[in-house]
Amino acid sequence: MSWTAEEMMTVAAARALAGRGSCFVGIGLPSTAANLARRLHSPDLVLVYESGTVGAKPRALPLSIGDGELAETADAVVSVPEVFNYWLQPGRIDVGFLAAAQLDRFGNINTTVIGDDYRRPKVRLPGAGGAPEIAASCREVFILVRHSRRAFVDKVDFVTSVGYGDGPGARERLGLRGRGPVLVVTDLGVLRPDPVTCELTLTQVHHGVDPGQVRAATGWELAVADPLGLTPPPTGEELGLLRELVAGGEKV
Amino acid sequence: MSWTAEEMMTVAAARALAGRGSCFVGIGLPSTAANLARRLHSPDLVLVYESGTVGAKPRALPLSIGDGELAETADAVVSVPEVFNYWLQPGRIDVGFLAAAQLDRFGNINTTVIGDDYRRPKVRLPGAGGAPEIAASCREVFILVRHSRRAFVDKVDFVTSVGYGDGPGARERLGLRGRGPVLVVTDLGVLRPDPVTCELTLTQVHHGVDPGQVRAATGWELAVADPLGLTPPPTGEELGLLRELVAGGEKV
Amino acid sequence: MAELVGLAEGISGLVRDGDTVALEGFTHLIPVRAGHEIIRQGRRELTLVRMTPDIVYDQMIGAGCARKLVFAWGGNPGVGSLHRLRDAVERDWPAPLELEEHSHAGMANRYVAGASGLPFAVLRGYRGTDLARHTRTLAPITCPFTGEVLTAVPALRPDVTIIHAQRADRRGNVQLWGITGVQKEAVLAGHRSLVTVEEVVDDLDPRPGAIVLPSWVVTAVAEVPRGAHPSYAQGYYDRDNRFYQEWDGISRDRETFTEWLAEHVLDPAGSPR
Amino acid sequence: MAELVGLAEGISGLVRDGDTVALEGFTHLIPVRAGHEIIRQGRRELTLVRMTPDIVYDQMIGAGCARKLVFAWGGNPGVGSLHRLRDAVERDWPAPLELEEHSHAGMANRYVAGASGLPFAVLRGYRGTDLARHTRTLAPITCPFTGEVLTAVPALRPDVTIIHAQRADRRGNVQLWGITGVQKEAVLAGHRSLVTVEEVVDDLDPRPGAIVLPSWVVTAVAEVPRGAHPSYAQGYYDRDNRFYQEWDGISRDRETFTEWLAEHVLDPAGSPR
Repeated sequence: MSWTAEEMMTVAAARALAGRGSCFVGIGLPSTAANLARRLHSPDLVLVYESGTVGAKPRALPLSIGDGELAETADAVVSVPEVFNYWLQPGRIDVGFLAAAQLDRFGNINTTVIGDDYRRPKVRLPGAGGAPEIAASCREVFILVRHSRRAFVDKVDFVTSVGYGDGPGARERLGLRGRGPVLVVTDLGVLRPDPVTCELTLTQVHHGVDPGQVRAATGWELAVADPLGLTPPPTGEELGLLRELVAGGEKV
Repeated sequence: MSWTAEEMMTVAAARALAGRGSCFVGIGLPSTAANLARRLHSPDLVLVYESGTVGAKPRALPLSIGDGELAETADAVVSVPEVFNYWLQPGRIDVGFLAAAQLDRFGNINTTVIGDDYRRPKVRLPGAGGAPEIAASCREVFILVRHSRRAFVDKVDFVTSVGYGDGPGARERLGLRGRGPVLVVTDLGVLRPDPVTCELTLTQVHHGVDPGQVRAATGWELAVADPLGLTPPPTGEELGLLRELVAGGEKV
Repeated sequence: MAELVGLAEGISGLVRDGDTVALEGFTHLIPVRAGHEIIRQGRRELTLVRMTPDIVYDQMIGAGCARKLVFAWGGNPGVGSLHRLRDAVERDWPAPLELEEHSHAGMANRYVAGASGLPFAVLRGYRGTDLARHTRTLAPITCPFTGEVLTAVPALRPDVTIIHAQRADRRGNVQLWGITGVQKEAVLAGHRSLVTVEEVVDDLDPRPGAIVLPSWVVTAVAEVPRGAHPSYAQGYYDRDNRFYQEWDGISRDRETFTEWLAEHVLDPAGSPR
Repeated sequence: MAELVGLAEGISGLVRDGDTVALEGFTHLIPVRAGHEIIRQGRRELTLVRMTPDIVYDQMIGAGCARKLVFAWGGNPGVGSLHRLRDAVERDWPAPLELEEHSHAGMANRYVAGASGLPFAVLRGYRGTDLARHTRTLAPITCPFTGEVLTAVPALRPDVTIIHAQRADRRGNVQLWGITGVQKEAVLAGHRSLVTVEEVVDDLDPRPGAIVLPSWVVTAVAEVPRGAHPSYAQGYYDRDNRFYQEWDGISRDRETFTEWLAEHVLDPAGSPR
């Protein structure tokens, strides 16, 4: 049986949701992983989308964070101000799922601009959206990003969403109440913050990946945990459900 | 044809709503007057009750500000925070209708305590409810209160809702954006603020009332406008519709 | 996930002496039966929070449950005074009652701040009133952009919020419709919450004007038919206006009140009112 | 009371050069046709406000309507970049575009403040981000009760807010359901408002999850069937995901975009997209 690196990444992210009660979901891989988790091991996982759909149970993967399917299957549909003020901000939600164009060693995220000059960027990215407050207020943050030196940089060009800022104590100083990014899942492995330095450390490589590959794809001197964990390959059930989801899902 | 002083008072208040678009309504006489106005001359008058019923069209007089009838006939039912924040506070509503236990010469209202000691009052009244913000934010305020020296006092024991404060310029200094109490309707006549001094002045007596009676029932040296207006007696239509309303209204 | 419990179990599990307890419901869906159970269980020293204390708070205050009242309007709607509340404030019977007094807009925004995980809310209110002189939980706040001075009120975070709703499903999702008042904010602001419902059903079919409180933000749900009487539950029963009028007489003097309480609340064999 | 108007009349009556204009609709019910009419009427120097600028704002920016953009997320959802937005920011084509950049939570609260008649709103946000360095419409604010430092954002008060809804009645009362986003706040925050609707009906029968904007808070209503395409109108038509993908190709270079605009927006005989 074979699988793509993206499938491995999505499965690893879905596994990490086991035991979590609620998840603030962005579109794309996070949404795929969260919906896979609901089908695999967490049927009661509460999916909250920033469009205001609380407890959505999409029968097919939504293509946008505001698909009608999300509203039709949600426990409650609330206004956008309400979903941010009453649901996200108080820290009710266990896991916030974020993507990143750039990610630094302290888990700070850039989705705003590439280049030094904010006013005249090399590349203008979409911007913050809901990410800064998701990163600030969810109890924990998972980040999903493909591994490359372009993405994993020593210092992000723009801090859109705060991870551990400039290191230990930064979140407390800033009054950020969530724990911050406890997990980064990539197509090569899994990084976790060092408990002392808060620096993202390679704690796990996916089946068939060499740690050297990961270090080579990282823009800073990546620390590697010893012993280094190994992600078990996707099971047939995981791959089957994932492919079913991506193919359009079990329409009910 | 005969009528009670209270009927005259209610009819006079209903007449004053002619040409107004929306009204924030308290229960009791204000609600009776506002519903009478809808039947007499202002079928499109928007009634807003603090229970969150916007555009209520009760077929019978509600006995509380939160009757089911109000929700069932409203254009929109919103939460209590929303009715105060989105609907009252921005000054969208033309007329706020208030009652008072005590009223002073500057139209300041007391519905909190009778007596000098707030902590140990002679009489503990219900309190503020929605009145302070109605008095602050509606474009204009109408006050309905029966005339007596107990109610019309030189200085209220407690300022629950601000009229003209200590006189000219007070509302502006306090940042109150509505015009304040432009009309006080009693069972004897109508008082309006003097354009210069802001002091409530008798501008109109109801049919059959002598100005001396009104001065005798007022706890300060009541100024009387010259010429003094006269409230025309209730018409047969006005009395008929009012009595129908009070008797239980035209149930549809 | 909310637990389905009996009323007595729900109150004994969630409400402790000295707690700050909010029973909300704006004219509609007032959790009266839950208040009676608090009286029966003899809770004491409670800080009672409610925008509009009416009959059920008059009963709880008269029964001696309360040390303090946080409120905006305390009366018998359409009838007059709350005699037990007045007796406590004016004559310390059965015990002195400390008051923390606000306006409706202020109370509503304090719940909003609590539900939003903010320490305070901002509104246009209180300026020029004597509330600003007597209520410590108010402060001026200046807009950093315009310099305008407004009023800040601190968040309300009750230890327990109790509301009544029309329905819940077996998983503990709660649905209410009609006038929904400040109940969502009150539940989300509370550290714990109990929802009494007219009925527990298999499925909450969508209703116009209905809001749903998902099971995972509710601590416990108890099925208590007619749990809001003498207030009303839209779609189930109307407001018992007669009882609101009768209450004026019952509550006027201490003896008739005490007898009423003994017969209708304390006596398990008594007919609930 | 809202006036029932034609789309062209509604836009010409309400939108002027230099106005601050908000077109809202969170994925669902995006007022695309109204944006096209603004392009057709050649409005210029607009400050465009929107939480999530997507295809219709890409078109308005590429067509030269905008001087400034106030936003939180500008992209083609599920597809990628907005090439016209990027061309304006990165290469000043067709004109330089000033950015005022916020987060979703910040934008939503700015509309809430506008709808509430407050000069600012308070939230937990922005702290530690570079937005706080580049966006002037942010300020720290200290809780007068706890001393905690939070972030204040100024109210948004657009000159005109434009939304799309499923239905209105002949008196101009507007009803929308499904994902209703920030539309109520945006309309209540605006000095003027235009609502395009799928259909005008005799009566707005109650719908689960529906909100109603009463006629007296809306300036004008225009019947514009499929007015939200390529986004969707729940109960009327689905999202045209293919067009979102096609837009990536159409918008990539200036020529194909200009041709598309001429054919589908500017040419009255052209087929609307």
